[in-house]
Amino acid sequence: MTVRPSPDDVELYRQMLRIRRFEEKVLSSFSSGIFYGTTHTYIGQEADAVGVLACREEGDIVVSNHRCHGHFLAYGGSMHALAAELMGRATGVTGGRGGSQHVQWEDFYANGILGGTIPLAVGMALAEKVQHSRRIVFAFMGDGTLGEGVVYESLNMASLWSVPILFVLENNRYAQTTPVQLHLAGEIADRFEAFSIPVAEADTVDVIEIHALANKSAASVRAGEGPRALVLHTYRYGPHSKGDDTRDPEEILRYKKRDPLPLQGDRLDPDLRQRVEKEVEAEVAEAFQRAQDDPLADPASLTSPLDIAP
Amino acid sequence: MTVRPSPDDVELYRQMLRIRRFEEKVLSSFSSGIFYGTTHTYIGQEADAVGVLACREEGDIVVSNHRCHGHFLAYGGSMHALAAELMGRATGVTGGRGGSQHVQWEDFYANGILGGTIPLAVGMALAEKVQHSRRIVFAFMGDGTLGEGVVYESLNMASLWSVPILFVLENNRYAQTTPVQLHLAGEIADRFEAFSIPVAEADTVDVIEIHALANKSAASVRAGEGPRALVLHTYRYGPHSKGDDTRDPEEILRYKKRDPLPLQGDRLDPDLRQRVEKEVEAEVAEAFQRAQDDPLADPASLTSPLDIAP
Amino acid sequence: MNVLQALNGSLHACMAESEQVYFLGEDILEPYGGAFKVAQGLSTTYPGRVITTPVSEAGIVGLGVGMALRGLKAVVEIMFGDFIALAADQIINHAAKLRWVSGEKVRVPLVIRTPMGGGRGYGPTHSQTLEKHFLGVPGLRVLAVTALDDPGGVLKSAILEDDDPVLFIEHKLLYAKPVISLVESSEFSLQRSGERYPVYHLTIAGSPPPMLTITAYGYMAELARQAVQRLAFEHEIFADLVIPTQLSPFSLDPLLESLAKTGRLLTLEEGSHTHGWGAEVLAHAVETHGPRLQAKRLAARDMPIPASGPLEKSVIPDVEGVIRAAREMIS
Amino acid sequence: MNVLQALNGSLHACMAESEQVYFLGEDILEPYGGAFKVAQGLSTTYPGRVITTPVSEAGIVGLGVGMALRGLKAVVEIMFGDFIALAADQIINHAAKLRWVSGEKVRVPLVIRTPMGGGRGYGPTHSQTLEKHFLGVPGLRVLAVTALDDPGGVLKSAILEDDDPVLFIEHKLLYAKPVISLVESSEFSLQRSGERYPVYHLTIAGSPPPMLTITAYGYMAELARQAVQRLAFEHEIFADLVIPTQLSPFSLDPLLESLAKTGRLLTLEEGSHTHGWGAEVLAHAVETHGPRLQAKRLAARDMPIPASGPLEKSVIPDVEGVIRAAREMIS
Ligand SMILES: Cc1ncc(C[n+]2csc(CCOP(=O)(O)OP(=O)(O)O)c2C)c(N)n1
Ligand SMILES: Cc1ncc(C[n+]2csc(CCOP(=O)(O)OP(=O)(O)O)c2C)c(N)n1
Ligand SMILES: [Mg+2]
Ligand SMILES: [Mg+2]
Repeated sequence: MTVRPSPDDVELYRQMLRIRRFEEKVLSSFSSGIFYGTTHTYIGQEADAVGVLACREEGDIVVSNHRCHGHFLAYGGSMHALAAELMGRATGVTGGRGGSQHVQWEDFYANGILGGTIPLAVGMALAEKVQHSRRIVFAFMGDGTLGEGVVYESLNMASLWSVPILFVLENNRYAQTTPVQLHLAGEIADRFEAFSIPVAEADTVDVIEIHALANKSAASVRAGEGPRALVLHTYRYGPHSKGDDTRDPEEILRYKKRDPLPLQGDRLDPDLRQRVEKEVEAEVAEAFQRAQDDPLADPASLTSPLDIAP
Repeated sequence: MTVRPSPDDVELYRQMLRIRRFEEKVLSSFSSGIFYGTTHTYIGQEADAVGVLACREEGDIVVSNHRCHGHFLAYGGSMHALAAELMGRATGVTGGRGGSQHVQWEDFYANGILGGTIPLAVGMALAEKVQHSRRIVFAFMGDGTLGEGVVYESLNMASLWSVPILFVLENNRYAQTTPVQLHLAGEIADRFEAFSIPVAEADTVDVIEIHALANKSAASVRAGEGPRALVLHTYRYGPHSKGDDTRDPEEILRYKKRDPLPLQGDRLDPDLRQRVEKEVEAEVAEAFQRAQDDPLADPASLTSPLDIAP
Repeated sequence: MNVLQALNGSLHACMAESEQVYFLGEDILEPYGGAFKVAQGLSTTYPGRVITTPVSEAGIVGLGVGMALRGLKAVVEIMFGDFIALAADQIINHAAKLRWVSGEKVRVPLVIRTPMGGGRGYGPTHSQTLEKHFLGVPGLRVLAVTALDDPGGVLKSAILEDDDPVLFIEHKLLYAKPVISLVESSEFSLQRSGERYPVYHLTIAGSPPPMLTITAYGYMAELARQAVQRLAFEHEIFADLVIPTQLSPFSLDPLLESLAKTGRLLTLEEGSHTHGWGAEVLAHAVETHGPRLQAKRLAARDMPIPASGPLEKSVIPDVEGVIRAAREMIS
Repeated sequence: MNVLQALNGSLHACMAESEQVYFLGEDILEPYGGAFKVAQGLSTTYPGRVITTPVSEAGIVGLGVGMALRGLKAVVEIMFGDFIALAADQIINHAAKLRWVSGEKVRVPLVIRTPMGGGRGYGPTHSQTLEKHFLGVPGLRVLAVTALDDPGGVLKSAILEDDDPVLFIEHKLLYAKPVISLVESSEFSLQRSGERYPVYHLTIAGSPPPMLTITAYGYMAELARQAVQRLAFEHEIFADLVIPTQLSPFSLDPLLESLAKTGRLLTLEEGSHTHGWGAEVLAHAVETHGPRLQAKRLAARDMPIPASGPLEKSVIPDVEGVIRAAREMIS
């Protein structure tokens, strides 16, 4: 894994577009039956993952959740391996074991139990701290995940022991179908500040703005100043998973007007932008095609989860 | 159960003294082997239970924890039944099933799992709200209990649904042997305010002050204004349970100088005070003697926890 | 009518019949009606008594316990059975203990409904069959619904007639299955025991004496039923099928009656093999039936449930496996 | 040396041997050293690697998983086994799954130590034997230490040599028991199997062929040992006693060897009876030993553990009960 150079406008756009096109392809292909299980797409939230993870340095750890495709691609994960995982292929990220929500590769960890990953993330940060590695942890979670008690147990310990972790709270205003005002009392930032964790907050889809904010927070974390939280107010354009979108179509349209993709795309030279778009489209097409040509996962590949009598 | 009249100085003193003498007797009798299990005494914290529960009206609910003797006595529970419970007698509050930490009587519920009672308390408050009973719930917990995640899940729902509950946080500065600064990041009041629950806070052992504060909070709760929290900074004089006290003896002495008992006792007419003290001593002696004379719980009294094939 | 409609109808009926019934869960409001749609229509018909909650499994079970303690009948939906572990303390140390510890002074009429099971490629944290870890909790009743007879009636009994806490297991693949009434089929006969939560006894109509006793619950009872039919018609192996509705407390007398005839026992479950439901069935059978018992368990392999179709299929038991095992036992 | 000293010594040895070992738990700092003192002396000797935590059972298990994922060997103490249900999701859906779900790319060398059991009047939430609910979790190893042989060595293996998550069960009443070495007794002979987590096989020295196979683990193995001695000397009933260290994954070959000789099986456990450990033992025995097995389980009654002494005693199995059951089986 290599460290990505300080991101330029093109790179930021390309990364967001990779996610966008990948997820669009996932959604549009679902009905064709090539996938197993379900999916939670990241369309609309691309600036979060890309802006934040552009601060990543070599060896940094990313902890993700059910909505992990965007985080994974921004982390540098293979688009082909992700497509193959969704299709249950032997070449998938976990060889077809984990599927869409359980992607583990290098220092990237995702899991489908909301909030359950947060103590793990704090434990990883503590491990890196005591081993003086200079690595930091980026832990993503959604607004709905603030319902889970173990998150607060984790915030308390992260703060008490001043571990190097940046909590990235993506408030897309919904937990599945439940609007944030029906599931969350008070202000999101207060949930972190109650544990003496400083918060930076933004209601924006501008990847450059998000990156700048994340950079500052990540720098504090890396400097050993303890945990930080980044509260990013955003929106998802797609349904929660594949089907059913119960949100007001007008609301969706309103948020679509502040789409992170054109916002950043418009900053590029039009020719360059077109080239990037072509390249990304080709990358996505190839990733899906290769994945579909790969063999299905073989039951013979399954191992026992533990040695019975070691 | 009768509603206690608006408390006068004597009554407040008497209630605190009942707890004090009861708990002293428990601690001093332990080595004689008359009890089963262990105990967590309330000595030093009496003004909390007595000051707060003096606001109780008929039918109000009290949810307590491992350190429940003081809450139970202030609630109006029988001293004899409590002594008998500790001694495993058939006449104990739960007939010897629950023991010291699991006292259930009328609308009083205690349990030994820290924090586990808090969602129950919120559920009870919600039930009372939807049934328009005007009853409110008093839920006691310690500083250490703020470590448990389910507490935050409960605060969130209590606030979202505006249920009639008063959280009483007794910060005795320790969770078992762990000083609060080693187990709790940030300020206690912020833990409630992060969920938009207004907090009243006091660092006092003056039962009158506590009662006044609790009265105000309880009145808001009863008026349907939603949950409130009362953060009471206090201190326990005895060990966490029976043995081992790892705290600095000087610190204990320092806090003993602001003992809630003499503070209130000095407000009474000396003769009256002496009479109350004699009465309470007699009450405690009689409760223990009666309990000791009662028969041990009989295994034949044990029922199956469920009908197997109803 | 399929099982989903039966359960949904039952919830409607319960809420109509008793104002004490409250329904809590994640994403249960209209027009969504819960991730598997079992709550469809409830929130519009009973707006004050259907409460959509934050993502707080322990908390909502605990709230349900508290509501149940104070005169309501609480029904809590846990979106996926895989999340029930988050509420384990609330179930084991609160819901199940309160009646007994209080010395029978309080009751906890709480129903926790949750869908278990795989077969849809949802992967390791959305496909499990975790009820085995909640069997044998003193004070907790565990029920598993099937497509047989009256699934809605079982739910209704649990909600309206049972004053003890119930963990009510549904299976994702059962929702779409049509309900099979007691009298409907000419191919088999189905008998029901008299308890509130019945044990069913299925035999092939007009068959010779049974050679084998199969027992299964929930969705696996469906597979077992198919296997019993194919065993009879394709292999001339005649099996009794015994299907409990109540898994815990353990109560399975009709099984012993059948075993007395067959002496051969095959259990089938979707939970992982070791320390599963079948273990208690076999143990109970060997203790009470006595010597000369031939017995075998079929269950999921002892590993997590993979997401990829071919992998998942290889981990979870299927009809072919039941037939194979039965044939081996008879030969 | 008693079991407490053995375990404490083992923790000291592990922390001395490997700088990767970190110890987390509630109230574990000096001079307290944990509620049962198993951590005594650790925090002063290894101040940077002994971390006292908030009261957050799920959180600290999760932190342990995270630390284990990143190159450390995490040991987490849960103060009372009764609180383990709070960490059930972390154990089942995270610790136990990560290695397998990652496709064998990560390992989770985590040990969760916790004391279970009654006998001290602590009441319904501080006296339970809850490990039965964690048996059969794919990917989780459950060990139970006894007073036999080398309890400290078992803990050391779990911490230093095992790269998979271990739930390590201690029993409150075991702490004060002296460790019994393999060669110490003239009254019985004790053999150890070759696995890392051994199965012990105890027989009365110089006795006739065994008539009965008893199996038990943890503190109950102590009671069983006493029963075996009294059965021999007072009743001329000779029993093999088989004591596993590893409860899950299930692995108990020496039991089958003994059963081949005796055909009679008696299991003993402190967890509540139904769906307990003994169920798997009986099921496994009937499946592999085949017909002609006489078997019975002894366990706690299916109810919570009461606080009052006489009540508690009537719920938990004792030596007399084992002797009675054995005599009934033989007669
Ligand atoms: C413990 C747990 N409870 C419930 C779910 C089901 N579920 C999956 S996503 C989701 C909503 C999550 O909302 P949020 O955290 O805001 O993330 P978003 O989906 O909006 O990205 C729910 C309830 C789950 N996966 N895990
Ligand atoms: C879930 C749970 N974890 C741990 C314990 C053990 N324990 C009993 S009391 C206590 C400290 C509680 O501290 P606090 O909440 O401040 O109450 P205090 O004892 O100070 O009144 C602990 C850790 C418990 N009873 N329940
Ligand atoms: Mg969201
Ligand atoms: Mg305290």
